[in-house]
Amino acid sequence: MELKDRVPESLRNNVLIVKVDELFRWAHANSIWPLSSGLACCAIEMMSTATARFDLSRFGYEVFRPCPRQADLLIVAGTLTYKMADPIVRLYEEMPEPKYVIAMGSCAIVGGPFADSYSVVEGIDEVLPVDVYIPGCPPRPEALIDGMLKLREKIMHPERVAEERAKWAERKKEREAKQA
Amino acid sequence: MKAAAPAKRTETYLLNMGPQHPSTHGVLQVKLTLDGERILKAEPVLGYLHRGIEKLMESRTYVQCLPYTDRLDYISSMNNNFGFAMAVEELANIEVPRRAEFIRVIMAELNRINSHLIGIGTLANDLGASTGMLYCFRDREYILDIFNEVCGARQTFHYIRIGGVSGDFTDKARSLTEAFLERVPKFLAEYDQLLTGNEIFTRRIVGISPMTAQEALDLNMTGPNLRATGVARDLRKLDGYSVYGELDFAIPVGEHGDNWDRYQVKLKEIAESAKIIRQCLDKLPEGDIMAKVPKVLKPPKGEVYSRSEGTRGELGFYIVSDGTTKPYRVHIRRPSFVNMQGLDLMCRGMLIGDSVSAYSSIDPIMGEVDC
Amino acid sequence: MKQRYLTAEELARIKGEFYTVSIDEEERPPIYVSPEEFLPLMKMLKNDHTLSFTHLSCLTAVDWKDTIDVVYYLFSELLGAYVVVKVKTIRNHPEIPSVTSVFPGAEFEEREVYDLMGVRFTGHPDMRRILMPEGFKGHPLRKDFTYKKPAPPKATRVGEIEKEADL
Amino acid sequence: METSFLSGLALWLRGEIYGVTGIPVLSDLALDVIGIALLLGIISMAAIVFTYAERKVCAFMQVRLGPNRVGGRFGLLQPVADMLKLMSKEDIMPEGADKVLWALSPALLFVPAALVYAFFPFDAGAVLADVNVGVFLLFAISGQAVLPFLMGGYASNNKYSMVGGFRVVSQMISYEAPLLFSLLGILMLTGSMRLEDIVEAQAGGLWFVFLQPLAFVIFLISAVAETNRTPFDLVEGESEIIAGPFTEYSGMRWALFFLAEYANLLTAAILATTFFLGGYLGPDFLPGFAWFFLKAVLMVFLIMWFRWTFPRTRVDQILSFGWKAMLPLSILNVFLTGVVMCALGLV
Repeated sequence: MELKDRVPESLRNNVLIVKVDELFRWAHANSIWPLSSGLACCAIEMMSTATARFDLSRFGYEVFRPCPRQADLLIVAGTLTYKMADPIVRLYEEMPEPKYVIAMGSCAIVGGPFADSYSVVEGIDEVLPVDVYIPGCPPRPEALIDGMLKLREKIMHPERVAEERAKWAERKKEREAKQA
Repeated sequence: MKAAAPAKRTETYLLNMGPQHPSTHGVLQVKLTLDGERILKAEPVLGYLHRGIEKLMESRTYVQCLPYTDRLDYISSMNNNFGFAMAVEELANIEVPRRAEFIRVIMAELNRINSHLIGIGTLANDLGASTGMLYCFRDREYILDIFNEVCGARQTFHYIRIGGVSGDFTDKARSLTEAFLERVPKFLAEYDQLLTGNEIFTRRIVGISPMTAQEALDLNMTGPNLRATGVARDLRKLDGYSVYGELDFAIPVGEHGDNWDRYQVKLKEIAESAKIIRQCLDKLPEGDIMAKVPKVLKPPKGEVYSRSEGTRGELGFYIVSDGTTKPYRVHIRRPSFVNMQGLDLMCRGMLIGDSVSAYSSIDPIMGEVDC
Repeated sequence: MKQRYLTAEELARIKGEFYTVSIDEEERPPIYVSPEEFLPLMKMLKNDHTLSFTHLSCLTAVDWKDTIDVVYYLFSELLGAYVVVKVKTIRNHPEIPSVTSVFPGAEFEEREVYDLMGVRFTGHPDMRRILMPEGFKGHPLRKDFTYKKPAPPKATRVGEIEKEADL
Repeated sequence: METSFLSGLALWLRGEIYGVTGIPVLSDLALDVIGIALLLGIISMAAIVFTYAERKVCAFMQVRLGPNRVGGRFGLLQPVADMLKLMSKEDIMPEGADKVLWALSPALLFVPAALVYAFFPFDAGAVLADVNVGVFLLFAISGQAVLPFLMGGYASNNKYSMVGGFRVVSQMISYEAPLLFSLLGILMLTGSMRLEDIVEAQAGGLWFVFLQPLAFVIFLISAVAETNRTPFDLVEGESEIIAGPFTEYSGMRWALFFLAEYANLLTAAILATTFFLGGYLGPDFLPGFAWFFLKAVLMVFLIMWFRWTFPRTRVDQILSFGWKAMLPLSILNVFLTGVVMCALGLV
């Protein structure tokens, strides 16, 4: 929820309000505190990302909070099973807005090599709204850093996401027109 | 130190740790019954990472099964690959070239160091010394460099294949390994300074969660957890599989089976593994790295149980073959899973603060526990 | 590497003591035993001074479509050898005595076999599912197991525009 | 009283305001308001600077780089971003919480943490509340900090918070005693409870850290325990009880706890400076308040160093250490001080 959406219509494009929104967007983008929750293999790479060689702290994202109430980002690092789906939804709902989700690794994206198993959820986007997908099995720490920077860009420039979406929709229409 | 029963009647309560808790190493859930801060009962609740690997393997060919073993105990993938490959080779009567055997042992031992470093690091982190963990992870990166050189991956290697290894142990890998071996005594000395010599650290783990040898044997525990109680059972020595029979190394054992001993056993095993790698580098013969394995692997009908010393204990693969390209049934004896039975015994009578050191000294990897 | 299994003489001795035992002649000879004599056999294997199979290496079950075999691999450091014990159970109502009174460390593995294969162990202190959630229907490792994945729970994002559904 | 830069500035300001308004009470009041604003500024600045410093020190200890992207090469704007973000986070109140106590807790924690700053002599004559029982009042006020923790822990309706609340009470009460006893020796030596007198008594380079080394060690350990930092951070022992009493707090409420924590950290450093390191005294090439802050920052660095080196102690260890080692030692220190003073004929 941005300030812009709360003020009366006439003030929406006021320069001050737009600037305040931008400031807070900048703050959100540069201070993403992840929840220290790992599910499986990718969690080890997530831990590696915070350590000396890769040093996530350069971007200010190294504050891994143990408690969802103080976290901004849920990195789903690993395979999500049906048994774990309820706890993870609860964790997500315990986080205060604005909150973001990164699907790290192929298991979190589509279920990975375990997709046809009886107990694995095929992709966490069936459960949570995902902001950034990071492919890999497991993704290298550099990939996680890149993913978090992508998230930063997404927070700072929501209009770019909208543009991108519009382009995708256009392409989809073209594709459908061609097929027809 | 177990306190006498309190004279006043107090009410017990249930504290639920996990499945998301910073010190439960993934998705372990432990239900603690507490009297104040003292633990009366600890009940592990498993299955949050149960992916049904055993069932999945039934619908994959033997070669396709191998990558799943990577994801079992995801911080000692090499050892898992090794165990599964040995089982299939025994089933299909494949003779592995000598050079490949040595490379396998080098990789398995490097991975053992890697895994123990994470074990020590998480123990330090759970006790509040996050710097200790960062140091362990820093040194771990040098091992990953070697793995990266031989197979290109950092974690799920799929390097040890059925019949050999997938890539040669190059000169660059050799020089990296030698450089790493030179680092080993240095970083061990550093941990001694930072952790072992630290009074607070020592007091937090000496005498905590003790376990007698008989208790550990009764619970079927294996690996460093068993050796910490003073039982020198190591399958590398006992079975002497692969080329371990030709190598000279000691089995470090503890005395009291407490967290301190488990920590010390891990530290000493790092040094022993370094010794093994050094010998393997010296003895490494020239030759093939892959045996002649048929493109379509069809082992004869029958069953096999093959075990090896994983980083956490006896890692066994039980495979039933019906003569087709796919295994009829695969069962994996996961050391972490069996060791988890000791958790209740280890936590009983301890404080909440000790329970986390019990978790990390038992060193479970949930991917392996839940399978 | 090849492991040693019990030799013919040693097996013959066991067969002499338990009349329901039958032994297949294989490379790794399994001892088939009836559920009634199963516990005495395990006790004897563990406590006999010349055998001393004190380590329960592997406990699992195999679904052979008509029966379910429960498989035990015991290891003796004294002999440096394995013994394989198998118990056949009826597939519709598989039930055998629990081995936890002899090997307390079998508790979790028996629970796992119950969970995934549906074999009940009588006398087990805590016979519940261990890996699958409570209330799960069926036993996944059985060969005829079919399962339709349920819809997982879904969290919704409040306060932000929902993503366009068509992307 | 000798004048210093700060007290001179205050005098000049008072004169100016008196010149404009002509009422003496008003000028005093205005000066107090300015002083309070300054102190609050110092506290919030301390929180911002120390979060940054902590991350940099931590990175330095852990062979990393630390924040270096947000706001220039040194990541100077990182804490600003954190602050703004925490301000704009959603405020969640747990359903089963005791609402009044829950909401009061962070505010009540911040009040004593900020109040004690009124007694600190930042420079000669630069004290907001110059009372002759300064030490007594200071500890009376800071002793209140126990309650909000317990309130927060109880009101959150969360077992982790509750355990954290219990821990904080037992820990802070246990270490209050050795903390005070360790200072008794100094009070005996100076014969005054006014903080500025204590500083002045250390003139000539004979700081109390040299006269009372045992007391200094006891004070430092107790102060670290009072501020709930590693190795005594059982209260929010991350790997054990998540975040202790703060587990259910989010956004700005949690930030207030954070602010109080860093205010307490600075308090501990300032107290050590005042009592043991000669406060604002130092060679003339720097003004008094500069010396004061320099010493305080050094103490803060020392405490941060502890944090990133030591593991956490256990709850029974910390209590038995407090009662069985710290307290007897601090009483012994008082006794020894008395004996020596008698022998030297100072009484």
